[in-house]
Amino acid sequence: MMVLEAVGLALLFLGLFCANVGALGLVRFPDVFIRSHAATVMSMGGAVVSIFAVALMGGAHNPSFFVKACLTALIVIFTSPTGSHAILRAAHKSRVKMWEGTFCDMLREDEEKDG
Amino acid sequence: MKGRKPQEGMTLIVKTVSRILAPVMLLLSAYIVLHGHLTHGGGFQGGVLIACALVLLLLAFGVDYVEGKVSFSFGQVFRSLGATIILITALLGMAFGFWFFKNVGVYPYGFPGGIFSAGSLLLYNIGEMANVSASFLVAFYFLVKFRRRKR
Amino acid sequence: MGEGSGKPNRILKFITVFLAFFSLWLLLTSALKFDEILVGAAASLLVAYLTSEIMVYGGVRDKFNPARWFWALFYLAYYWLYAEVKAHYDVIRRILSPRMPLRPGIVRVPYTLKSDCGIVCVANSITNTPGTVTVELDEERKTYYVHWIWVVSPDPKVCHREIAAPFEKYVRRFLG
Amino acid sequence: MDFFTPAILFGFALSLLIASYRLVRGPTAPDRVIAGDAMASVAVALLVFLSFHYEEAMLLDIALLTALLGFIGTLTIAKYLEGREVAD
Repeated sequence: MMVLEAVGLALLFLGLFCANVGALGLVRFPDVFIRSHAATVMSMGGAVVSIFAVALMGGAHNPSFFVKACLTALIVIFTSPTGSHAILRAAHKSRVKMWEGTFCDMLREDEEKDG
Repeated sequence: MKGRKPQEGMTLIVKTVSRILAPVMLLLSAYIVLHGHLTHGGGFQGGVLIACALVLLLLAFGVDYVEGKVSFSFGQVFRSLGATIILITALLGMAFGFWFFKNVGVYPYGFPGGIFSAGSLLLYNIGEMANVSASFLVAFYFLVKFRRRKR
Repeated sequence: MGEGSGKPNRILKFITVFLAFFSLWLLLTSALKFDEILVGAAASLLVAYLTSEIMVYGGVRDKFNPARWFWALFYLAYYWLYAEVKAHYDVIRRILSPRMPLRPGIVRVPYTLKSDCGIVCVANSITNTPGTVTVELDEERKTYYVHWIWVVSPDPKVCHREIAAPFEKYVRRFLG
Repeated sequence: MDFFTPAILFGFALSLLIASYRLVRGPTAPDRVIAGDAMASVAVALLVFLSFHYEEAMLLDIALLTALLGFIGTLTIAKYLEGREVAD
């Protein structure tokens, strides 16, 4: 059981690294759309990997803990991208200003073509 | 999709995910209500979670879809039913010769820590779940209709 | 949706949803006592009766096909061990480098899937890999609009090859 | 295991602290919602870790419900920002 705990601990520190780097990107990036990539790093690499790591650490002694924690991770995997998609669609519809260096915006082009 | 009248509800992604998540939330609320005497939680929390599942469907599909499934008058009837169950549970204590709201064993007690170990508290939780969920839903319907008429 | 309109299909759907909910209840309580099983069966029967029409669209027969489950497991392994790791490495490198190489933009990505669940699975996979986020979904043009952190080329064919093709190749096998 | 617990808690707290800069400062409303969503998922991970550390199974249920209810809040704010009524 020591092996599972060691693997879980290593994964947990990897998840913490991802969460901190994602938070740093949330501060550094210039507009909403680019910041959402950093938020994805935070919720996927940070939260899901940490939950899975803790599930491995606790599941060595207690299988029901493993199952419930994996269920929590599954719900985060389902809901996090959907919320991100909904909020970015709303931001694009309400014309939040994009960064000056944006390369292209096909969605706005198509909307203007349709009138 | 564009250039015509705006679609009812949100995009296909939100619709499909909420279609899968809302039944799971109903099952979780059943878990919370039925374990109300063993863990934190109970009738109120489970009822709020049922109302949240219906609000999720309301956000994703629009109010007409949800009103087709659970109508306004059905909500009122369900709410009254919950209140009636609470009243009957309260009177059961007097019927067994104790005071108002006394917890009595209307079914044989199981072993401690099981679901059937609480007496009439379980019935009370279920009645409160019905009352709270239907009340929240009716309140949301009221808010939505008031906003629509004003516009 | 045309195949999912018969009485046997409705009963089959109900049984599938009931089994899924009952196993979820057993996972939640994680205790094989008699009263838990009894109450859980009653609760999941009620919830499955109320919601089996909402939860599953279309036919239910092909959901028990073992080949599909095999491809789903294969897709999960590919997704978590290769795609996520690569995308995370890329975005973390961009965050930590002092000059922040960025060339963002919203591009068109066409798709060829048919079922709702397949479309949503690919869209959520695209959003879940850092570097690409699905902003809008157009069902009539069959196009995702994806915000990409490093636009290689605005040409839809290149975008489809770079973003959606590796997921679509496997998702088509188990969700259609 | 107990040797590493302060370091792990410090890591969680540091990431929440850095992300809360964007929550407080963010120029537009979607910035704040994105930051709050990411912080909510990290808080779920923190709840799961606390449940493991204190050996308290009830915190897991709370983590499950936090993950679900944050999603509903995000959808509500998204609908508000699109400038539409909640009902349609």
